[in-house]
Amino acid sequence: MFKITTEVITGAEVREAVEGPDAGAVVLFFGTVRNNTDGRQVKHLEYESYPPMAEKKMAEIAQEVSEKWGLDRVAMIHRVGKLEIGEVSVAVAVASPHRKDAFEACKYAMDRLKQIVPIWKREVWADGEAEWVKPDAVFFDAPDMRKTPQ
Amino acid sequence: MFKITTEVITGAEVREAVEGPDAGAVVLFFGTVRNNTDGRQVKHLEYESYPPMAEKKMAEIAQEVSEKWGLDRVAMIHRVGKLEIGEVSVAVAVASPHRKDAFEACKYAMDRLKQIVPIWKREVWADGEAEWVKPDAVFFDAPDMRKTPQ
Amino acid sequence: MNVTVKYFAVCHEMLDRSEEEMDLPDGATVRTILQRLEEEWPEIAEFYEVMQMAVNWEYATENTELTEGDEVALIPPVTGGCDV
Amino acid sequence: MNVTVKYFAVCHEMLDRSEEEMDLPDGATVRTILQRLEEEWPEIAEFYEVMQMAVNWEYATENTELTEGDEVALIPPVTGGCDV
Repeated sequence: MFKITTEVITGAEVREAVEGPDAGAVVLFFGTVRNNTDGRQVKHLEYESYPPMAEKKMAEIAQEVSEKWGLDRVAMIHRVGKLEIGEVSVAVAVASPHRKDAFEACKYAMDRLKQIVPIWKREVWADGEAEWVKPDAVFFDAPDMRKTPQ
Repeated sequence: MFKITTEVITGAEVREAVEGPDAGAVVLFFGTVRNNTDGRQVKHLEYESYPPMAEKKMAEIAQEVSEKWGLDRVAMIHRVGKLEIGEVSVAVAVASPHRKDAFEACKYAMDRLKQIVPIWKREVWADGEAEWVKPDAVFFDAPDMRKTPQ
Repeated sequence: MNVTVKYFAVCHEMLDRSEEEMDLPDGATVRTILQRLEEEWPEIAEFYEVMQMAVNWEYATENTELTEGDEVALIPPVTGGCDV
Repeated sequence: MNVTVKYFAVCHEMLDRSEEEMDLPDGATVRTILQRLEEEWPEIAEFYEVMQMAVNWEYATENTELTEGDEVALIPPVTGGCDV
């Protein structure tokens, strides 16, 4: 299950999508809206996405997980629109016969989501200003579009 | 929240115990009952525990997490009694300002739970036989009681 | 030929529209679209180092050739997930 | 002095009881309890390498001294969590 949604994320969607009687370990990751960024007070967030491409890229990440760990139980959901403090923006679930793999694969899927899935965040500050977030230079590894595509 | 329970584990208990407006990342681990162990068909499981000591040891693991990662949002719950295939036996939740720490600390807490928390599993096989599970020699690191205590 | 071009986030904001149809000459590439946009918004060139392009939901290069009905998108640096 | 001794899992099964009160002489240690149990269940010695003891919810050694009202427990190898 790979989905962009405007609804509240409960976690049940992704968990139910990966659970099964042969998977002894399930790892879930939730990203939530924090009340501050680098100390500056956040009022709320707005997420925009390019849904068909985002869902396609999520499925590609699941394919990568399948190749690396042999796991085919991966689910990802990302919410878009206006999100309040404390609300869940993203949930990733991975089920595995082995817990070590479940932890590693879930972390990997989340890392890749931030790299290649077309979703953008706009921070609306408590003082009323707003801006589209630029990724941290350190973590930003998208290639120059004039070179080889990812 | 550190708890031994006979009730169904939903995950909400541990998640609510760790969530907060300043924690952007929450990692949950669920251990579920598999339908087989090394290929042998499992009918159901029975877990027994020593509740006061188990809850004390869970709290000690949280203290270790606090010392290692500076995180004080850790929750653990373990179910005892008869558990059917697919049911959750254990849930661990960790919230953190950083997702890498949340993944590492959650995995660590689960590893330690298996090492030092007094809970025992009895497997009831599809053929009617039952036995108390012995830990895998590789993972078993409890000290000889005649030497230094853990 | 006609293609659809989509603008997201900061691109959407700067161009003040989220998508448009473009009538392009045969043999047009992603570069052709960028050249058109440079006329309206010269500063777009400053984004090239971090921006990506997609054609039919797949990352592309400026040399990717276009065909009738393609969906092209300007992809500013993605910042999904959580910020931690 | 009186102490409570608790038996879990395989120990509970082998001794056919989950706990009992024991009246011990002054200066008794965890070892004193094990010696009593060896009279009833000599094979318990085979478990010593993997078994642990707890006194008042804390892992202990065979030399740990006991006092009135202590809660002692035989802890077979723990196997909580999931098996993966």
